[in-house]
Amino acid sequence: MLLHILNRSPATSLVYRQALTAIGPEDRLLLIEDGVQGAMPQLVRHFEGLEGRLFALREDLASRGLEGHCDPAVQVVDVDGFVLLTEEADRTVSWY
Amino acid sequence: MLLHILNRSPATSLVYRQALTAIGPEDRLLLIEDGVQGAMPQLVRHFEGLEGRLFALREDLASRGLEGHCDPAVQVVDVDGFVLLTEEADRTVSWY
Amino acid sequence: MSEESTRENVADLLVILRHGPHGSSWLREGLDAALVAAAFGRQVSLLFMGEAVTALVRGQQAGALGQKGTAATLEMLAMYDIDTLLVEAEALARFGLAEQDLMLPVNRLDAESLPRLPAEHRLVLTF
Amino acid sequence: MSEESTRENVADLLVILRHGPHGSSWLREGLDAALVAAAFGRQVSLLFMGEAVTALVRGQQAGALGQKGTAATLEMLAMYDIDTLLVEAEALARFGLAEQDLMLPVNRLDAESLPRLPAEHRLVLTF
Amino acid sequence: MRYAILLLGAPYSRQASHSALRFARALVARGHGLEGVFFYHDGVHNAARLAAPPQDEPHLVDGWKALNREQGVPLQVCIAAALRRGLLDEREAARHGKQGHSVEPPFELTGLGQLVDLGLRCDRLVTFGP
Amino acid sequence: MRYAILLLGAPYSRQASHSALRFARALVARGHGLEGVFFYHDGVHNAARLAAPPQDEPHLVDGWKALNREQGVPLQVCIAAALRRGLLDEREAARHGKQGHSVEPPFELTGLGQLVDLGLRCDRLVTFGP
Repeated sequence: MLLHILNRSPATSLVYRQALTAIGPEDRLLLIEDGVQGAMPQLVRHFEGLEGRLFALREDLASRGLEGHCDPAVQVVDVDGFVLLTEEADRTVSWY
Repeated sequence: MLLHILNRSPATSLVYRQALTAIGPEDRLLLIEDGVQGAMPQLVRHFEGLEGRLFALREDLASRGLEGHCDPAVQVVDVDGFVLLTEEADRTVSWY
Repeated sequence: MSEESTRENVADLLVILRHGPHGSSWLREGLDAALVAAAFGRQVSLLFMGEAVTALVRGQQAGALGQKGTAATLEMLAMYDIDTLLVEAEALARFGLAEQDLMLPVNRLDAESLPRLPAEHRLVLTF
Repeated sequence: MSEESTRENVADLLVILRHGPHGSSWLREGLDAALVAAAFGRQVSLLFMGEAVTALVRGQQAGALGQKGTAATLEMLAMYDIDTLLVEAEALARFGLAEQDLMLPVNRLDAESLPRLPAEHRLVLTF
Repeated sequence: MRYAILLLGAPYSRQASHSALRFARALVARGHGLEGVFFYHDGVHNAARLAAPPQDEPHLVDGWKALNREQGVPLQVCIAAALRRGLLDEREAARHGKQGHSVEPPFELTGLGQLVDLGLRCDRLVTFGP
Repeated sequence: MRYAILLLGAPYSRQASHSALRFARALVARGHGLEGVFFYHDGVHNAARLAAPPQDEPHLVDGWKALNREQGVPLQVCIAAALRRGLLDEREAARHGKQGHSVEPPFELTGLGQLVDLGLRCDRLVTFGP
């Protein structure tokens, strides 16, 4: 199981599609930086099929005022949770 | 009449949509740098409705080996033609 | 501001903002250009396109390392007499943001009126 | 290489290239990482995704100011024993590129096989 | 016509600098006046005096210097964008208590007001983004 | 576990540096070893010794230095990427006949081979892109 990390918004960048192309059936996806926009209810549909494997970084949601705009399908983790996700994965792949 | 300048490929960036949103009915669009990928026959459909107002920079097509992959709907100009386009327009707007 | 008055608006500088806060310096640097122009007595319009609409979300905070963000700067716009805050209506819809989600009153601009803007300003800067 | 052998391929490093030539330094810097790893005796696979498929187009030239581009570097890959050149088939289709348009023989990878790749390498670098 | 160029991309990372320099030469060759090049955002890295690109690649910093020498084009660098990116001339280095400097003439550190002034004074401002 | 970080973004232009530094501190706090931070592409600008950010913003260059001082984390900068971007230590400045330098210890200019070695030696390499 790999951890994929995405830092771009699906609203303006198509990089999320490259990430989706490379994500295996057990892999997880963590949204960080501008990527957390993808956790918003209107945008989370771009990550269909990742139920239970989709995460977003709390600090990056909070600084953007988006904690209250986060879809319940997304699991919110802080930076310690980010480290934990990297521990649990065999390796990480970053998409930017 | 304004000249809009786009340097990103419609294959990976959605910036071209922002450009299209802002282009007026008489405005022109010049593709430069990675933007010239949009002149390829498979990608030029993203610029529908710009017939006669769509240009691509010859030097950037040539360095990428794309001169022979340019759709006939696109008018190819060299850097002197680029300057001429800026002369003819009231002002320029860059999208990147 | 009604669409009518938007149409009549003629100003020196249109600054098009297209990035959200915190992810990059684009938003800050675009706002800095607008503030400086206003401080020099120029008429400035701001257009929030795409991701930049997230810059207007209420309740923004400093970043995890203490990065300031841009919310405080946005609150200063009125002091600089920058009161033409135009927002791409389609972007608000795409992000699912309603007026009560925003920290400032804005003028929604539909896709039809947007192309008139660049032509109505002597200088257009995109950030 | 058939899909079958692609599946069995296990190597040290997967370098994912995602940018075209000339527009930025990403492609050059990604290739440099691959070449250095190969020179140090590591097994390297290259995956061309998205815009990077345009790096393989025949007939590239220097830029208008004499920028070298990356075509010459690609021609050196075999010398470095980098012979696993994988290409996202969907990207070739999106750009309308056929095999005769490309300067090197490549292995097309369909969307189904692609996710196996990162798991089959000890280290994955995206550029 | 009177032109100005706004350059927002770093050399050797994005093509923007190459495009801007090529455009600058072309418009001068066509008889236009280039009243200034303004470097902002990552474009300020074009003023890095220590840049040592490979010898078989174009030297962009020298390209801008030549444009200044031959055509008298002012090379204006946004001071706020430059300072945070480590680009200081002798005066700013002294003011910040740093030994050494990374920007030298003909590049001049200046305020954003110059960009607005340049853009409104000229007939055309062309932006090259990263 | 043994971790390595690859940082590809410039400070003050992209959030990547903030994210990487925050992640580095968190993994050290959780008891992991950070065997090195490798700076490549525009990430090399994190080593700019003259960086003078506004006083109310985090000083990222100092943040990396503190990580080195307190945890002994090596700060390795790709020499090829650095030279073309104007980031030279004293030795490289002398070798290129330039006065002054823009990189100083604990940042060390080194080859890309170090990145590959670091990535394959550690249990995890996490990339922070721009």
